[in-house]
Amino acid sequence: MNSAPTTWRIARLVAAKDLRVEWHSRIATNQVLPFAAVTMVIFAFALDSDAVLQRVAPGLVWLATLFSVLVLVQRAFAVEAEDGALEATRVAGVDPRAIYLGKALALGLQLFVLEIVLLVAAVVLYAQSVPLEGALLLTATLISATCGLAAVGILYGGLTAGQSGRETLLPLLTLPAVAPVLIGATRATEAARGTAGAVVSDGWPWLGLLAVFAVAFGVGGALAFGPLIDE
Amino acid sequence: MTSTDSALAATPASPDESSRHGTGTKATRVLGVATIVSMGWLLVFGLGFSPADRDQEEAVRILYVHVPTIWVAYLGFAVTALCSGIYLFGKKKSLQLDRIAGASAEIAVAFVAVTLAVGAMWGRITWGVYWQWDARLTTTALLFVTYIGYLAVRRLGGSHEQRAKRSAVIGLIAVLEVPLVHWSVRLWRSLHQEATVLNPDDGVQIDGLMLFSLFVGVIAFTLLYAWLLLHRSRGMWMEDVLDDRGLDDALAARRAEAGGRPSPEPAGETS
Amino acid sequence: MIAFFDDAGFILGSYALTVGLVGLLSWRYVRRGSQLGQQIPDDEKPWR
Amino acid sequence: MDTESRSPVVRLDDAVAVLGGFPALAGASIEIDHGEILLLRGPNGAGKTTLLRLCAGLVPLARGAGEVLGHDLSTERESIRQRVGLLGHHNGLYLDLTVGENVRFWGSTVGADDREIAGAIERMGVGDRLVDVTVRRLSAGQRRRTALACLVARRAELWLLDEPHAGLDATARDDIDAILRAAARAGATVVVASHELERAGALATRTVDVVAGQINPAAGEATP
Repeated sequence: MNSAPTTWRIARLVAAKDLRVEWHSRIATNQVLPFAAVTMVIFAFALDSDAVLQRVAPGLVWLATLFSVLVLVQRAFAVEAEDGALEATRVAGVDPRAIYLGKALALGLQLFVLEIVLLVAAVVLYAQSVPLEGALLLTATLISATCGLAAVGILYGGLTAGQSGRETLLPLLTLPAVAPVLIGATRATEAARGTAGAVVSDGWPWLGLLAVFAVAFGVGGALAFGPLIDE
Repeated sequence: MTSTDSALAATPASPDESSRHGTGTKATRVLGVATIVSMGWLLVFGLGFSPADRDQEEAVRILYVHVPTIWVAYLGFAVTALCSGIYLFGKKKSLQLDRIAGASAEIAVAFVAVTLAVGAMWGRITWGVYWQWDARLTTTALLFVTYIGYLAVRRLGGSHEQRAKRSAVIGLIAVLEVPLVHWSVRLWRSLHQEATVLNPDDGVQIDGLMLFSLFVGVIAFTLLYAWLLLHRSRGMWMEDVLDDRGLDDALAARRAEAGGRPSPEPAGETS
Repeated sequence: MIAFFDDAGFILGSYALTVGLVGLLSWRYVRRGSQLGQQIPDDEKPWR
Repeated sequence: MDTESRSPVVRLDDAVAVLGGFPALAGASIEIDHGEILLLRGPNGAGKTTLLRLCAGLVPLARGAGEVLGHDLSTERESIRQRVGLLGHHNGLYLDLTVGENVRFWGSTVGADDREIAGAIERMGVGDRLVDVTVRRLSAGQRRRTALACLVARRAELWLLDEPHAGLDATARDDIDAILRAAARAGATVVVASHELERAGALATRTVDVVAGQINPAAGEATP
């Protein structure tokens, strides 16, 4: 008999499983990605001014990301609920921390791809450009903001999974929690691309906030996930 | 004051009505009378004796209710966090801790709502607008929504133990969340001035009578918080008991249902 | 002068709002308490 | 190990379990020994499913006491779960993954190696052309066999099966019976809840009735 696998190994298995589900089903690719893109177009209708759009483009990118997080989290747990798999992982005694980390990792990777697409959309639709010296800040912002969003999303997604009213409870819990990510990521992105006279050095304190947020919620979420999904 | 009065009047025992009492006791009645007396003092001092401020003029009177309500709200959230922590990490899993945490959060949410509304009035006079995207205001608004979420999680259902564990975890996550939110909005809106009334070294002269009025307000609202907490946590205890009693009845019905059936070997029964 | 009355309205309004909302909450708690209390004998209540 | 093998695998004493306010189990008492194949029979809504879920450590014990595999049901549910396998109305599969991916995922979470996983797939007869088909395209019987392969790969000591024969054709039922007998011979304890009394009755070493959330020994059998 082999020894039980480590938490980290199970987390990788869970993440690989989630990505494989997406590979077979293509729900995120064929539905969530177009949804996010349409959101970007709709913002342009609402704001109706090239100058305003240019000014607020970083915020719109992150707002569209935030909406997509809610949809992707619902999807991540719909996959588990469809045939009672989340319950089966509980019966199997799989370490909940591993499930949490694995699902957050898979969500984070999907979000990362989505954010890249949204940034490209912003470049095309809102006439954005990123100077070379901002590229490092932008990349670091993308990574840490994504980790924070995934950490919060999976935590509350697991809590609301299978509950009545989950569609409304998830945003109620998630949106105030990720407000710091929205503020931080938007300001850092503005700094990276020099919106409204911002310079790259303005962005580093925000990056610090995003990193602390991601670590705090990553650790807190891993510890809290087990008690939250248990009956 | 009249509505609080009538509420208190309902509490004392009325022997002709029924022998079964509500959540009131001698302690809550003493607390309630003390609350009403101090609230009366607050009205007299806040609206009457205390002078107008040099800068804020009459608007400063709003702060005698505004500051105590937000103090009580933060006190309530702190109690919720404390009880959640003790419940999760303590040896003895007492549901009473969970009920106090829930009652405290409920009261605190109500007080944040009052604070935000009253604050908007104060802002309208002092700033000319109801709302400013200032760090403390924004944090308070997000805190409000966060704890509305906490109360929603409490209503998710399941056993009492499940509710207690789940809401204790969410209660502690909220504690993790609030400093992060505050940090982010502070960074975002670092332009705004610090608390003027509570910071005497800002050069703002605080009249002794003004400070006293504020003090009376804090006392009055803290007493009110204690009174509300006693009533609400006792109410929650009764809700839980009635819930358990409903289960007892259902259990008895279910067992009777089995007894009604012709069962060939009743020796295996254990009821 | 008008500004003063405007301010007075807000000041008195804020006191009225606070007292009103707090009173409403207190009234609801006490009423709920007595409703629930009707259904449970006194000797079971730990605070009596 | 010695004391554990002598003590019953499952011991419930007046166990109550609540499902959304309703006492689905209203004081169930039973002892199940090693290597038994126990049949639970009873009408719909009698509490069979909840009894299985309680033994799996999924549903909390509201009243009463219980032990599964030597672990207390009210305090050590985590330890129980790792050693039992539950096949409920749901199969616990990922419908968008293939048979092979499902079994591999469930097997590797408990540290089974490739050989064990391949063996489990082979034993359940979902190998060959089925292994690369997504579960969504499988028939009910094939899904059930895949789920059983996951249980085998997970090396459960106590198998809890809820209506394992439902919706299956005759061959699939025979297969499931053979799998369960083999599991019991290999030292596992099997609890089956079923409507199909003839079939399950032939399989079982003991039968009990579940009535209104309680357990009666079946007619014609000795009281344990």
